[in-house]
Amino acid sequence: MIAEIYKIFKENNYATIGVCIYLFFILVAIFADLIATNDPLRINFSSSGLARNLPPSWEYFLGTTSNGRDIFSQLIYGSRNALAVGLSAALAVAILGTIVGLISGFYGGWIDNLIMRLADIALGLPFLPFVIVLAAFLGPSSWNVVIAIGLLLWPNAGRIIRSQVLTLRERGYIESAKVSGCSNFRIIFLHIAPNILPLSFLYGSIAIGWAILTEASVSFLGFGPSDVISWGYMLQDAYSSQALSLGAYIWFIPPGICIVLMVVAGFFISRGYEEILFPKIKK
Amino acid sequence: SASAEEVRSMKLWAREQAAGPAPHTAALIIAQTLNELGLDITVNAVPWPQMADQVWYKRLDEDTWDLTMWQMVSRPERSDPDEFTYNLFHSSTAEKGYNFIGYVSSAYDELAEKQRVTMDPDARKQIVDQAQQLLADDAANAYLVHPLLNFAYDNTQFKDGSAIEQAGLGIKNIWTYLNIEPINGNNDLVAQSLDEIQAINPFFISGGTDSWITEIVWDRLLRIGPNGTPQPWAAESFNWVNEQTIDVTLRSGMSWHDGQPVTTEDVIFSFEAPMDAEMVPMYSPFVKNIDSMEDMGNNVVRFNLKSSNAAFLTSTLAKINLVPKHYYGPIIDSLKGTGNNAETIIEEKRIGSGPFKFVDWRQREQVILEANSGHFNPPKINRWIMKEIPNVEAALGMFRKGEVNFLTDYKGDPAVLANIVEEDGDITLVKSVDVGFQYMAMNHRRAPFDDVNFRRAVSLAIDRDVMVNAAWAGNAVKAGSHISPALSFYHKDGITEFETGIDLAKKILEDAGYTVKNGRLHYPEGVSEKH
Amino acid sequence: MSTVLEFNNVSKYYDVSRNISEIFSGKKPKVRAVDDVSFKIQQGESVGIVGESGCGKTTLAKLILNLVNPTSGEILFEGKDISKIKDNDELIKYKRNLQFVFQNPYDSLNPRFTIKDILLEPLKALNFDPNKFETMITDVMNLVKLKNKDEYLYKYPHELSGGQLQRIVLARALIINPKFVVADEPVSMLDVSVRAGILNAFNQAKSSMNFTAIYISHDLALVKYVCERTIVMYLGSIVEDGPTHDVINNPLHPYTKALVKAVPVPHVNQSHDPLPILGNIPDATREYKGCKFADRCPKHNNECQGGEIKMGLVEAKPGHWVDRCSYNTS
Amino acid sequence: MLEIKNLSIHYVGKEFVAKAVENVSLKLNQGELLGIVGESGCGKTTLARSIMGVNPDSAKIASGQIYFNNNKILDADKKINDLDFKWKDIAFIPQSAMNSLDPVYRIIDQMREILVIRGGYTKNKADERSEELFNLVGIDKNRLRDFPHQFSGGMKQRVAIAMALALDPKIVIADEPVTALDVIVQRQILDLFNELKHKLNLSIILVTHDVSVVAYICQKVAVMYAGEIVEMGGVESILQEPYHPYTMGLNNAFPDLHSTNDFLVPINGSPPNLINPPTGCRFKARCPFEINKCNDKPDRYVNRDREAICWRTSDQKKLLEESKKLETWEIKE
Amino acid sequence: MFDFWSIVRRFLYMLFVLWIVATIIFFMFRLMPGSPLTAFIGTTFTDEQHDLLVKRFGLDKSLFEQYTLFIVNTLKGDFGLSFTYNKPVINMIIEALPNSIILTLFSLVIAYIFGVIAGAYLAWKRATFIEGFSIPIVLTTRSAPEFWLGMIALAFFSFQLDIFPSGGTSAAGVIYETTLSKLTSLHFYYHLILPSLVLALYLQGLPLLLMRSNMLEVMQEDFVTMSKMKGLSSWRIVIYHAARNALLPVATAFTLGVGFAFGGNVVIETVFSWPGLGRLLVFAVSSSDYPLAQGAFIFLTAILILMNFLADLLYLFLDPRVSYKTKN
Ligand SMILES: Nc1ncnc2c1ncn2[C@@H]1O[C@H](COP(=O)(O)OP(=O)(O)OP(=O)(O)O)[C@@H](O)[C@H]1O
Ligand SMILES: Nc1ncnc2c1ncn2[C@@H]1O[C@H](COP(=O)(O)OP(=O)(O)OP(=O)(O)O)[C@@H](O)[C@H]1O
Ligand SMILES: [Mg+2]
Ligand SMILES: [Mg+2]
Repeated sequence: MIAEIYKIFKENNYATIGVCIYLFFILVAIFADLIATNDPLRINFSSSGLARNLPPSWEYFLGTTSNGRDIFSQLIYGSRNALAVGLSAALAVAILGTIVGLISGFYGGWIDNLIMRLADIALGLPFLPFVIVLAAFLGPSSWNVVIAIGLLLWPNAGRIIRSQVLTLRERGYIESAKVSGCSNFRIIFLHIAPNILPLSFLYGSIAIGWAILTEASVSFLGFGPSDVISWGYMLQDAYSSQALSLGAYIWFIPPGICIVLMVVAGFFISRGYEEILFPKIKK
Repeated sequence: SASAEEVRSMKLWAREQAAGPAPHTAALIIAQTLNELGLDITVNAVPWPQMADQVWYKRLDEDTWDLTMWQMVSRPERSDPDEFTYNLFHSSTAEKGYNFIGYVSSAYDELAEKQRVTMDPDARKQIVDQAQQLLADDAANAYLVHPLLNFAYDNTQFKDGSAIEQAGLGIKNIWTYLNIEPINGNNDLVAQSLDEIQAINPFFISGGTDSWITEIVWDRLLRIGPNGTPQPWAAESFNWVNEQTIDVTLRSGMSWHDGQPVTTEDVIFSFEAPMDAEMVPMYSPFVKNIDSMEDMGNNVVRFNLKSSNAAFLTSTLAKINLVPKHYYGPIIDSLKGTGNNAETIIEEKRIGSGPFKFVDWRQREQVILEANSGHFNPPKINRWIMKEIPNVEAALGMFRKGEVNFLTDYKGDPAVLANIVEEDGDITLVKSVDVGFQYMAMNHRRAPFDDVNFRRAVSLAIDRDVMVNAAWAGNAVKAGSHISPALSFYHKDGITEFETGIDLAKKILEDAGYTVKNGRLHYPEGVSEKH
Repeated sequence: MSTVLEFNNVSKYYDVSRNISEIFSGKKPKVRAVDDVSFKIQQGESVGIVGESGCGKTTLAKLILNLVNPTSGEILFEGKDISKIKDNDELIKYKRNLQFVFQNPYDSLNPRFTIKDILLEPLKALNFDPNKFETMITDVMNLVKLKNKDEYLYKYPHELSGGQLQRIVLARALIINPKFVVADEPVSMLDVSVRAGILNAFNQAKSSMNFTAIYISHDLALVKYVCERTIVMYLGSIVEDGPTHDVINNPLHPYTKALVKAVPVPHVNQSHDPLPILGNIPDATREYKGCKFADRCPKHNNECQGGEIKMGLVEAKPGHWVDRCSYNTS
Repeated sequence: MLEIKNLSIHYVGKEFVAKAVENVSLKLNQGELLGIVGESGCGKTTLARSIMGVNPDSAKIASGQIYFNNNKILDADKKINDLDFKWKDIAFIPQSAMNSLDPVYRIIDQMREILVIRGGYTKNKADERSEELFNLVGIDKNRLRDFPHQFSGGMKQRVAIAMALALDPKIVIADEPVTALDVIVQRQILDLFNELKHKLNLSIILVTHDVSVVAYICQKVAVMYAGEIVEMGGVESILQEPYHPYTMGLNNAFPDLHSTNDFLVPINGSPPNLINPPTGCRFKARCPFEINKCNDKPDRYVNRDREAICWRTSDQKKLLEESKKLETWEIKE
Repeated sequence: MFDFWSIVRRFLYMLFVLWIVATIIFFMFRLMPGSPLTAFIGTTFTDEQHDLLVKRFGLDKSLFEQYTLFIVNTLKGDFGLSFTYNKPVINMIIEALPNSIILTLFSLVIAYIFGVIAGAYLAWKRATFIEGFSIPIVLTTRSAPEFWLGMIALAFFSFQLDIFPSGGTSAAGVIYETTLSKLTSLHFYYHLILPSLVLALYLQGLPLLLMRSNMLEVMQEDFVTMSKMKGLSSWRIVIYHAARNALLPVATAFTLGVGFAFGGNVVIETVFSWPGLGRLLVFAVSSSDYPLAQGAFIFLTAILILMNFLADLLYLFLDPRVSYKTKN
């Protein structure tokens, strides 16, 4: 497993770039307190009143918002939210998808049927509208996105993993494990699971991008929390504070770029990963 | 001392930023300021239904709200002080009505009732002044500002200065629509609304924007004039027979948009229909005070009132839409017993007698009205069009590009607008002080807000200059009462002049026995949250 | 000699849906992979099962190993119905008796396990005494002619060649000293030059351990080197069953005859006569009435397909059974 | 008719070069049926495809030329532009007919494509020709309108043959045409080849790993091992009097339904890796008759129609005797 | 090929899924914080008015009663009256639907035409410099939030350059007699360009990458090698054989994309003030207009499920391997 991952990065530029981007943001998130020059939520005053819409300066690297908040610090702290949302969504999808796929694929029968019917329902729910309704239902919080992604995206991972399990189940070494007298538990976790972990990882890394984009959309539509700084919130703030008319590009371009970077990093990694998983495409 | 109880952490409810950036910023600043007093306040920004549900319907609950941002907006009938003075603070509305803050004062109740039946304006002003002062002394609300309303129009399409300002409402009013002069081949006034239009129905008070339309499609007997007082309109004249009786003479020669003449029968129908509260629930409060009506002949209709009411002209005669009986009578009859009321009418035709005729409405896109050239006061423009544009950025974009030529609903950053006006050079910007006001409400039912000293401290901690200059970016005037300086007659002079500052607030609290320990404010000895 | 394995009227049908319209319509075509099969295998015998692709050989093997449940019929192992084994201990006891050698060596070893782990799997799963693991491994590695065992034990499957892998597969099957081994085309994936080695190892292990063996192959020529008895299958049914020598040199069923004739031999002078068989490979999902072989049988008549003739074996010569129909017509 | 001269093909990867075909020379005459046998991975397909000029991009022609009727059709040094010989003169039958038919078009459309675009037939003539071809390979002409997946494996192989014959080629190259098939079908297809060869006076190159198949229909055989042709000659002499130890081993290792032997003789070890093939004789590691000299490249032994690459061709009789014994091939340790 | 009843069965199953979704949504709305009545709060809002509203909205009934009523009415095709508009929900949806459909289809068609061609092209140019920088660009466009792209497009093309209108479906004062006349007017399409281009920019990544990898895969297939052996021109091989086969999954992805994009258009509709179903839903949710929100949501779901269904059918039509059964 570790050797495999190492191989991916050794051979794959995309994946390497993706991981570098992640590492960068992870470092930023960890040291946000040190990097940020300001409390991202504090309203700053200048000698002439509220420090609103200031251009970049040494005090405010990227200037301030209409509320007098420091854009640069918001950008820095936004990485925390993005990572938290992205990674927990990834985890939710990977864990749910894996468990469901394993059970459904291995046991088959009515369990499989039931799970697949649930998957139909989940896939029948329009994604963004559902997140909106969920956000309205649970109240504004970034976790809505994670919950929604967990609830709605597991079928994608689950189905693929299930079909993978189905083929694995027919693979000689699984059958031979059965003949050797291994228990189902041992077969699932020792023989099958390691083989589908890469897939779980793949779907997890796809979910990161999804989660961040969705969080941004939901925030943008005004269903996000107002006391948590996220890039989506920043864009919403900029949009509703008319950064476009103000020509405050420095306000709405950087958060968008951060989102793009973070999401594209996920794509890069999953892409690199796909090439290893399904080498046919590459050759 | 050891036994003092810490003041709990609290939420300041506010609407999300998109619903209005300035009050949102204000909330953030206020929370930041109040926390300097040793409080722990976080801003809880939520959509309106959630906020209103908590503040309004759950006001009596155990775990309810503490602080909330709130606003009153301008409407023509609010040019009379009665609505705010009575409904907002009278104890009868504390349980379920608009007195959601739970302000209960028998002294105030008395004043509120008295101003209502005092017909002499000067005497009435005295009472209203007293009421304003009492509220200030009791620190009933932390009034923040009366915003400045921003309107702008393209002066290459309209003659500069041909818009008419109405006190407390700005230039977005019927007088402007009638008077504004299109130039350079332009014929249309293209207005804009951020809110979605919900209905165009003379029996339904729906969204705020909707009334801009009903107001000009349907005539009323009186209209609030540019100076804020009611003046004859469809009524040629009116005459108080006594304090409870008024004769109204209908203007002759008026006709409905379908060509039929406007009759006294129609007038009576227009006021009778809302009396059925089940059929026309929204308008029924405005005709509650009418005991009966009589057709006196010669186009005269007599209204007999149940009790004298100083606001009758404003809140009833200038409020009720005149509708043709021959058209709406059968519709209403057919609705009886169906469980649906007049608010559900979906008309193919919308027939009024107003200066504009209804032409077309495409939901969430635009409404088109056309000038009624046969009106006794015909507009100079040919068409009145309103685009529904849900976000201010797009609205401003369209205005700059000339797709909209009259900015009627600008809730965005006034500085942005000012910039644009400056850059463009062909825009006339008109700012007016709002009849409405923005404030922070406190829940009087709960400790510590049941303590007038605490309320005073909270209110006075907020620097109103910061509010005006920082939150509203200079686009507002300080508020000290619920009567706007726009209503110059009833506004109490000097009510906005009071000291503020964090030190003052701290002193008030200290004097009242509050203490600060470990950075947190504690109640005076022996006072506890739960009673 | 005692009967180790007994099939009594065993059938196994698979439901298959091949396309969306069948899924939509809920039609469920069945594949009669094994159709009403009965036979007995004695202790120490080695039995070859031959037949064309898809005739049900692998399914038969899976039935024996309890990897699939029969649709009907009973399978007795040492007199016990294996589908009735519920108790865990009993299951382990049963599994300790049986092993399987798979067709594809590249596929039947877990690529993430070292060779040693692979060999230990059955020992751990079947609760063998951990103290004996080392000696068991040494013994079995010798048996499959991988004498220099340390060279292999810590390698991963992808580091070995196909022939070596198949020896490991064989070793894993034999390590628990089973009474009964089923080998499903153990050499068909391998190069010709290494096939022989595996077969020889298999034969030697059999004679030294004396297990009962079933050897599955589509190649009659290979079966000849391993088995003394041969069962010929056609479309899920047994059409001929007898001593290998007899079956090859004196086939009774027309299908066996064609099969024997069709196998090319590495000599120049071969008969180029046309095969005594008609038509093409049959469709496994089809419902057959009467004799399944009828439409390819050179001697078929209307009666064959009419349903009057049932498939079933009769003993033509001692120990040599053949389908009733071809017995009657010959 | 077809001549391959010194052909070497290397697969060039990022970190390796696999010498899949090394110095292969071959001649094919009119009406001849040449078999190429060898084990998996020895370069048979690479060789066959290079004649058609369709090896993957990673395959580099390191040396050699191919001539058809004395026209160069492949050259290591320069690109050949006239590719009109394809299918008109040399046609190909692939290993898996299963995947070599486009799944989304009906057979008739794929036939027409060849006949109309490459052969210049009109549509009607093309259909007539298709029917004729189906007749020839023994499939009902009604099935022309079917899609590929509607045929069984054996029938697809027949369809592929019909397609190969569409433009009356002089040479047909068949890459393991029967490997995936059951023996009975295999036999039918082989018989079809035989029949067509006589009827149409075709030259056929039949690639296979099965010595018995070669024995059944070929006249000439080339034995490939690790990218090289180690032995070549008439089928009878190769089977009975092989010169190369590998051929001897291969013959031994092959099961024979009618032999009286009850054991098979394996060749030890496994074929070498083509990325780093051994120097000298490529078979030496597995050869029981290895001598020191084998570390050098053996000369090509040529004797009338026989060719072999081995140092010990002079000991042929003795070695052949030895090779029949099981002990000879016992693991050297 | 496939019989009528099979489709009916599948259709009934769709209804079942729809019913479950409707039920989930119904209860989510009822249990949501906030009240639909808050929209009516005003200084003159009285108790009687309040009670009347409660009664008219049916909120005085028990949750179970409300639910059964909702299901029964929905089955009748009656989605109730919108709380805020007092209009039948179905009318409002029907008014918004064409706008959404056109926006979605228009952008999807642009995205797919572009994506398919570019994907095929990139597959052809494999391992070249062009591919080297195209793929990251494509991945980047897929990673950008749609609304952000919309914002930038608005700021640039509309506010700065003034070549496109800044939102809505028509300029002020333009009256369309019917929906049809609207959908056929050039004016409407002028307004459609910017939002659909932004959407298309976001959507093109999927077909492009899918097409590319399918092409690469198909180009490896034996039948493509065979076509080369047959001496066919590379154009013919790429277009007639490779592209045709590679298109199969892209075509299904298109159908699925319709359903998906429909739900995802919410943000674009907001940025461009496009009066579609998504915006209607956002409005309804934020104003607790249950019937409207339910109606819009159920419609979106129905479209999604229907598209999933059509994707299956489409596959059936396009791929002979599933549509033509093997003859016996
Ligand atoms: N899991 C399954 N589901 C459905 N059908 C199956 C399944 N396994 C096998 N079959 C079908 O059952 C029939 C018999 O299959 P089986 O694998 O037993 O044949 P076989 O004789 O081993 O063939 P081969 O020589 O190709 O290995 C075939 O038609 C096959 O398609
Ligand atoms: N595209 C490729 N890239 C790199 N190496 C390749 C490629 N194709 C084949 N090879 C290698 O070249 C050698 C010869 O392959 P080829 O397919 O010609 O063998 P073959 O004799 O046809 O084998 P088989 O009997 O398995 O079909 C093998 O070692 C193989 O691994
Ligand atoms: Mg098998
Ligand atoms: Mg090959």
